[in-house]
Amino acid sequence: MKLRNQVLVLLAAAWTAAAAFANESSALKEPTVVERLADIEAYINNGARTPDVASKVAGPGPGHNGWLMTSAALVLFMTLPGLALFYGGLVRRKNVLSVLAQCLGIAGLVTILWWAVGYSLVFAPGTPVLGGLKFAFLQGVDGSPNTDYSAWVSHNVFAMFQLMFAIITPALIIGAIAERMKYSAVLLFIGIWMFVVYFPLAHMVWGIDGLMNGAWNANAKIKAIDFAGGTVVHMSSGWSALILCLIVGRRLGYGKTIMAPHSMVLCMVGTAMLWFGWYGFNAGSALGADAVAANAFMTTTLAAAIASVTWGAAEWIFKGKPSVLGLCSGVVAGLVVVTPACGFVTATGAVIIGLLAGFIPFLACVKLKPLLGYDDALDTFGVHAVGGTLGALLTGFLATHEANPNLAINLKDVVGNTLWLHQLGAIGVTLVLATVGTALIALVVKLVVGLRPSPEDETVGLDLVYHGEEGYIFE
Amino acid sequence: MKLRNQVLVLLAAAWTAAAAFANESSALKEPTVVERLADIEAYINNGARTPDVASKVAGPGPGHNGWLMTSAALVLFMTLPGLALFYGGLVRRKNVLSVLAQCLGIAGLVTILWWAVGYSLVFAPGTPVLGGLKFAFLQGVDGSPNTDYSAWVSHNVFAMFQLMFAIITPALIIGAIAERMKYSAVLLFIGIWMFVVYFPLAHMVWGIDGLMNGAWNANAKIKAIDFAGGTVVHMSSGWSALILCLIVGRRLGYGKTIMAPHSMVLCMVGTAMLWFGWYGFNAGSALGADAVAANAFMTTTLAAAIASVTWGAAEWIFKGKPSVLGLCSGVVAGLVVVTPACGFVTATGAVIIGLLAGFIPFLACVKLKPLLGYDDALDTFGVHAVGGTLGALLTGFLATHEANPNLAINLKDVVGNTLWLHQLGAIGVTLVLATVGTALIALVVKLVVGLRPSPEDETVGLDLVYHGEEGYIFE
Amino acid sequence: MKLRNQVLVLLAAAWTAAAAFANESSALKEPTVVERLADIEAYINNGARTPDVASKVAGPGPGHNGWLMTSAALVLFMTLPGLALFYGGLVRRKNVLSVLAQCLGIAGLVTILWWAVGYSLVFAPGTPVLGGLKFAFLQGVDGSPNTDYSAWVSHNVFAMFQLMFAIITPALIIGAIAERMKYSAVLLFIGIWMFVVYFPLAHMVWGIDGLMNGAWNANAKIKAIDFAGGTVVHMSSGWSALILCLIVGRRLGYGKTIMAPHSMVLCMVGTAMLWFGWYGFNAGSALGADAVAANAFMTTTLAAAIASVTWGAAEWIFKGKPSVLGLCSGVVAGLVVVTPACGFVTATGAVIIGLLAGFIPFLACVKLKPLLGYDDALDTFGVHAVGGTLGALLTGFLATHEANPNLAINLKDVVGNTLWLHQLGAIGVTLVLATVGTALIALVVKLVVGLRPSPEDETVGLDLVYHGEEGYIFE
Amino acid sequence: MKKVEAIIKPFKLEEVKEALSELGIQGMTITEVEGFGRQKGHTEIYRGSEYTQNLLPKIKIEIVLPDQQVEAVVDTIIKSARTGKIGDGKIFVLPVEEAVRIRTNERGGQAVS
Amino acid sequence: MKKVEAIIKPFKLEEVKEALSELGIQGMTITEVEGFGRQKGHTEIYRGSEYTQNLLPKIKIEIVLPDQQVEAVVDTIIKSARTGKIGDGKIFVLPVEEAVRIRTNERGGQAVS
Amino acid sequence: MKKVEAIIKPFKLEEVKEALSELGIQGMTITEVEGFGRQKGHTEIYRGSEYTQNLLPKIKIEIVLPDQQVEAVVDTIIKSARTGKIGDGKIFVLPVEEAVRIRTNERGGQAVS
Ligand SMILES: Nc1ncnc2c1ncn2[C@@H]1O[C@H](COP(=O)(O)OP(=O)(O)O)[C@@H](O)[C@H]1O
Ligand SMILES: Nc1ncnc2c1ncn2[C@@H]1O[C@H](COP(=O)(O)OP(=O)(O)O)[C@@H](O)[C@H]1O
Ligand SMILES: Nc1ncnc2c1ncn2[C@@H]1O[C@H](COP(=O)(O)OP(=O)(O)O)[C@@H](O)[C@H]1O
Repeated sequence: MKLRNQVLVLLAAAWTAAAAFANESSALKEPTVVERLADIEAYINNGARTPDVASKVAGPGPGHNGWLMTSAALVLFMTLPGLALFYGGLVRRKNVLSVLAQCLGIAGLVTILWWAVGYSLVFAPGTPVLGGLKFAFLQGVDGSPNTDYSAWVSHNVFAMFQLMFAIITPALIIGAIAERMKYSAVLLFIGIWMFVVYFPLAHMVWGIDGLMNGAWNANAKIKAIDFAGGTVVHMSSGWSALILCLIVGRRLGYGKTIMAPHSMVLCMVGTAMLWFGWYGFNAGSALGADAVAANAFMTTTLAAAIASVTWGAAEWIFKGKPSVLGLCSGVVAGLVVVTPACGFVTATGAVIIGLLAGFIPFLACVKLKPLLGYDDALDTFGVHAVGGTLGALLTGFLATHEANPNLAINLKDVVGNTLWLHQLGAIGVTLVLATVGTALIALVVKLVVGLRPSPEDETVGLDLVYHGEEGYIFE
Repeated sequence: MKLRNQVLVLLAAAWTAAAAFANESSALKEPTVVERLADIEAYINNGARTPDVASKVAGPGPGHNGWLMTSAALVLFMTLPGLALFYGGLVRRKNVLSVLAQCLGIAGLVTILWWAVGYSLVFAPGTPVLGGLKFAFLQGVDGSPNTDYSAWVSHNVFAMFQLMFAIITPALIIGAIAERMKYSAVLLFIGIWMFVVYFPLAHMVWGIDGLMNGAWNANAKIKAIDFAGGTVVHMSSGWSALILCLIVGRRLGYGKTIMAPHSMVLCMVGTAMLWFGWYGFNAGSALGADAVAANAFMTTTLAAAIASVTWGAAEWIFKGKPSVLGLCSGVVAGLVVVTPACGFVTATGAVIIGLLAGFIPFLACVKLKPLLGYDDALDTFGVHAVGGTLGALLTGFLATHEANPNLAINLKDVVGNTLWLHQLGAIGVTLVLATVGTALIALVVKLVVGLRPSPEDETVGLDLVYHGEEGYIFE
Repeated sequence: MKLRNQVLVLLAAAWTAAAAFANESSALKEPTVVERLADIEAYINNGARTPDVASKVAGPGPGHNGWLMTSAALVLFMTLPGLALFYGGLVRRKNVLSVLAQCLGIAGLVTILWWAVGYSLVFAPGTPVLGGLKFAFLQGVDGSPNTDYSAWVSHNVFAMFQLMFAIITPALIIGAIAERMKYSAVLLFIGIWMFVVYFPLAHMVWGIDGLMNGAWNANAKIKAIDFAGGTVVHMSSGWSALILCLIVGRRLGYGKTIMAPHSMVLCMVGTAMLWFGWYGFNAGSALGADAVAANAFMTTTLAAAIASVTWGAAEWIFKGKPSVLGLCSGVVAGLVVVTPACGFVTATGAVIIGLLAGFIPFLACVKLKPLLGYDDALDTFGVHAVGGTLGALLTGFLATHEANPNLAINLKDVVGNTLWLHQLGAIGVTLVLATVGTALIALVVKLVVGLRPSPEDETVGLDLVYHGEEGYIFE
Repeated sequence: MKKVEAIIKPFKLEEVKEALSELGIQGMTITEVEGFGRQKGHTEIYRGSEYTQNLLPKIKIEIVLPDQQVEAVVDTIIKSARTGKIGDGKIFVLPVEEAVRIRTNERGGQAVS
Repeated sequence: MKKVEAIIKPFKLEEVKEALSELGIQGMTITEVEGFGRQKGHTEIYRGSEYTQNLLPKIKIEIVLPDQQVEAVVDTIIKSARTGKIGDGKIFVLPVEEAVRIRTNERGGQAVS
Repeated sequence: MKKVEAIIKPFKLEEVKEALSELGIQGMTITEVEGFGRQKGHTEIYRGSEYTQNLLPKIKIEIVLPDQQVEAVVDTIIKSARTGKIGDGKIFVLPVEEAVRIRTNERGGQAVS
């Protein structure tokens, strides 16, 4: 319940004053009519605020703020329940709850880390590789925009939107080690991994003074771009997943007993929720409901659908039947590959991405994995590492000013030219950080709490052993 | 990641320039302060832009654009996973994946068609019965609004919003032939059906120069109105479903063996998702977050809830028990019938619609179907054809300027007068196009790939036969 | 389909005129440029409209309106399917549909009551304890804002948003009496309960002239605050649930036979949907996409996640294992406790709330219930009554102007001072109204239709007995 | 008394039940089982992983009846359950020493008639 | 040795199990089955389609035991499973020639005690 | 002919099946059952409520075979199903009077070979 006519004029003034104060300009001048107009127009354009005046609209802009709240909720929905169901459906019945518990536990754990220092380490100004502690405990992170990132979206909404990315990224990893890792080990691993891999990487790519933030940091050494997280989210989780599943080892009975998905229905529901939520992930990453968001919305749709058809067609051709898991895998692969590119490419670019996204990860999951014999249980590596790397590279070739005029600011000379080399640089940094970091953390965790359940516990199933519950009681 | 203060003033200018260019007026004059104000007010009102000036807000308006992105995502959610679960829950366990695969496959296939020519054939200017190819491959469909349809929503978002309608419409058809049609035949049928039935019909009803676009085409021969798809979506799919299920024939064992829904839980979840997503479908069809959308939001809610109670009550009275399937069927029927009317009728109109929507489709499903003996497996005809036709007709009687001032533009003399005759005209055209088109396509598909699995395959279930997977593995 | 350039200038004028008329000022003066600017700025600030002029933007503001439509849909999603799955997963297989039918039936029934008189009894001006009948049958509830509650949101969208609260509140009650109450008795009980408990209480707390509306009614006797429903939603339902489950009695075989949840998977999915939808519930209660909403979005996230970790940790410490049900219960408890506070407290306040929310309801469910022996089947009392009461009290201590400048309007002297005493007053009124009301209604319903099924029916399960259906047919 | 145990294909259950009813059989007990035999199972592929299911869903029917009815029942089952394809199943006959109807305490033939 | 097979109503299982435990029975095997008999099943209606389920959920209990315990076990089951209404179920007694405890290789009576 | 009924731990099924195949057994029928015995079940806690599941999931294998194969089959099952821990299960041998292959009408030993 919020509004009454008579008093809110006062409040608007209060916000203005507060914001003015926040801007640390103690004596801003009153804006003229034209400046007031320009300010409002900036809101509609999701553009820069009129400088040096006491803005009459100092708070967030409702259209952009509303869209980012919607987007943040959508990205949470991707993990809970989206990813939980996508992964949960793919494991055996006896381990379904362990997947849900891991997703829930990661959501809780990462939120606490984010509140304490995580947000600050990523988005506060600092060094090129890590942010400072200015925003620790979310101090100063309130309803006014942080114009380093967005002129019209509340700082706290931005912080929550980014939190949702910090939740889903480690949650992706658990697909690789599903059905065979201790609950305590999973949480401990992720807790350390956030500090070693995620916070630095996210700062490097998205932090205002980040090493690889080509789009917004004019001084970035590596002029790479990553619209919604090809390196930060998918490569980091996917490559970590590979190393972790190698260290943890294969599931008992791998290759001998049937380990088919216990519920393709849940898996498909999760896929659909991921697609739905991904609009928040990709179009939300425009940080406003503007034309860049609109473009991301379109490219996301095209890539997902086309990759789904491509994967299904590949199965039909090579295996004789298009499976629901294939169609679902294609959707997810398309979304993964288009993630770094979605705000930078045209519809035509998205179609190319969709085609490759449906085929290259298909090969990784269906040919490479059996060939090499690692037990990447739910194909986190095949989809997210391969897809994320592919996406980062394709962004280098397909990004264009036409799709996003912002590319003309700091990257005029790079885009359409040597951008792909910078992308390769970012790929390299990400790959090294994720794999080396994961290997070290996994060894530490192994020493401290151990990684795997006993064979008997693994046979009984993690649900009963670690959570004392069963997924379904049908009799 | 998108915004930095210093540079975006430039960008806003760039957009303006781009848009000016797009408007093909090479030398627009700078707007005065009052014109700038009027432009912004137009955004808030979702009204027409100030003509003949170089608008300072040439891009989309964030409030409307954000709502349409949300709506587009919601409409996708209706099919994936909404409809997939609603239908999937109603079939037998052995066929649940076939339904999911059909929904996924249709989403992929239709997206490709839409990208290539579908969007253009519906929404590009052309003849009264089919659009041109101006927007083929989504060329020119970018972040600026297409003012033929909406002044403040990005053209590409509009195109994606409409894509979601093009996806769910054919997906509705599969309810009638569930559990007994080849996967290849389904995809081939739908692929042709889009060209023969959907694209022309959608252009006639919604295209700017469409034959039956009474609301916006002053030259429309048939001055009919259809806010969110009573004819285009529900009648077209529902009548096609009837013909197709007659041609395909009944399921093996129909009337003898038990064909009860394998999971009423999934069915109810799907229903709830449909309801949720339908707010994007109906209120989104206002193409902005304005008062017309607000009205559609209210009428949609009232009709769905009242039809649910009505159907449940009818069951309680005539069958002794209100079932969950009955309550769910009522929700869907209410939503179907209010679809063409939602933006044109008042709360009172919505209540009347809810009552009739709960009762007439109830009779169609519960009395008519057993009487005539066709195997409309999941009642696509009973709910969507009967409901869509009812809705189109009721719109003729209940539409009023009071609910939507836009009706005063081209339809001043018709609304509240002879509108229902025009509605009958649109019903006739739709019915003929859908039934004749479907019959022809079905025969072609029968010749080319055949329609049905072998009896043995049908007995085993489509999941294993066409997709090589099982819905659930519980042991 | 909505827009054409040439004509909408006319329409904007029409809306202006209509709104002017609605404002009952027959001759408003034309606004000056500065007044027009101020009006637009008020929209962005979600502030008060420029008084006494014929506003050029008399309708709703798209950013706020879009967000409230999104929020209303999200709150519906909380009940259907969110709560239905959360509760449905926790009962035994044979009663799952009865829960779904109760949620669906309540949604339908309450919508009808709301349309007829409910909305009016809550939100029309009246006496301090009950509203008048001005808005009966939603008359006059159209697309223009009702400035008593919000300057920029359509009145009908506000009415639908509030309807969703009126639906979920009674639906919460059924958790306590799950698996053992007649369907007719549930509906009859809820029907009366809305009049006796919900409508008066909601008016007292949120009605513009309500007895306990401390934030907006300067004349409120009890200067309490309740941002999104700690008293109205959670305390009212939770305390009613306790009384009702005492009167209905325990389930047959309680304490002897296994009554474990039949699907923890559904329960977790429901939890995640509740969390997702709760953003509409809490941030939507700002009635606009402004900085207050942004703050509520952040506090909601923090409280939910931290309570989940706390509950899980408590289980790990006291029971040896963190369960999925524990993690889910923590999420819901966190959301419940932060509900009254979310728009009034800072991030630090939310963290405190999260910690207490994870621990106090844990004790209520895990220690108190077995101690006292009542059969609150799904812990409605333990989570919603205990949590809601805790939240209302904590709001008294933690609310601060810093988080919400609106608290400075009518509550300057109270907040940070004696607010907690007013909160205690509101707690007392709510508790008495809910418990006494429920006891009386339950006795009436017992006399009229009886409360419980026969032992045989209860043994067979409510799904078959009252709905003639089974939840799952897997063979 | 004997117990006739028949393992049949699931989709034949309805037909067998009907045929037995016509014969006057008023009681039987049915179990979902999985059969391992000559009939080949289906193959499922999930991305790279291939599983051949060699256990096939079957239905077990158990009927306890007086000795003289055994032959007719066996013949009826054979007729109604046969498709002629591999996997049609088996019928076994086992001796039963006593039968009791719980409701009435009736014993022997009376219990199962 | 004998095998006692009892078909009972599912909600009686707990009671029967308890009664048998009191009698000293330490092992049994339980199967969910479906029964066809005189007891009428329920009817389900899904929109226009009506299904009468004539297979009712039942529980089969199997206990292998030495001959001398048979009578007591049968009596106990009858008492604890009876409701007096149609569908209470049946008890069958079959001969068993050998029993083995897998863990210890014990045979005969020892295997099942 | 005899029927060998073995109750084993579910995760041993694959091993037992393989061992029997090697022995030349070409047919068997498998049922999911629940066992009650000395083996203790797990405890589940849902908020305040604690449930100890004393029924444990087991697998029942049924094989009908000529008398002379009984011993080998029983031995094979014992070897492949044994873990040495409580709950390994039991094997029972029952007499069978007749066996029929539905598809071919073959009787006796031929029906089950
Ligand atoms: N020796 C056996 N003991 C018990 N059940 C058997 C035996 N042999 C076959 N069965 C059952 O009969 C079913 C059919 O047997 P199969 O060899 O596939 O075909 P057919 O009956 O046509 O020879 C098997 O799936 C299994 O359930
Ligand atoms: N001849 C039979 N052989 C095997 N099982 C039987 C037989 N007759 C009845 N049953 C089982 O006993 C159950 C109860 O039988 P029913 O005729 O319904 O009631 P009652 O046992 O009271 O006579 C049936 O559902 C079925 O499972
Ligand atoms: N007397 C019996 N009759 C039938 N089944 C039995 C009997 N005793 C045990 N069983 C079955 O054997 C399983 C294992 O028995 P249990 O006493 O737990 O261990 P063990 O076989 O090692 O002695 C039980 O779960 C039950 O299914």
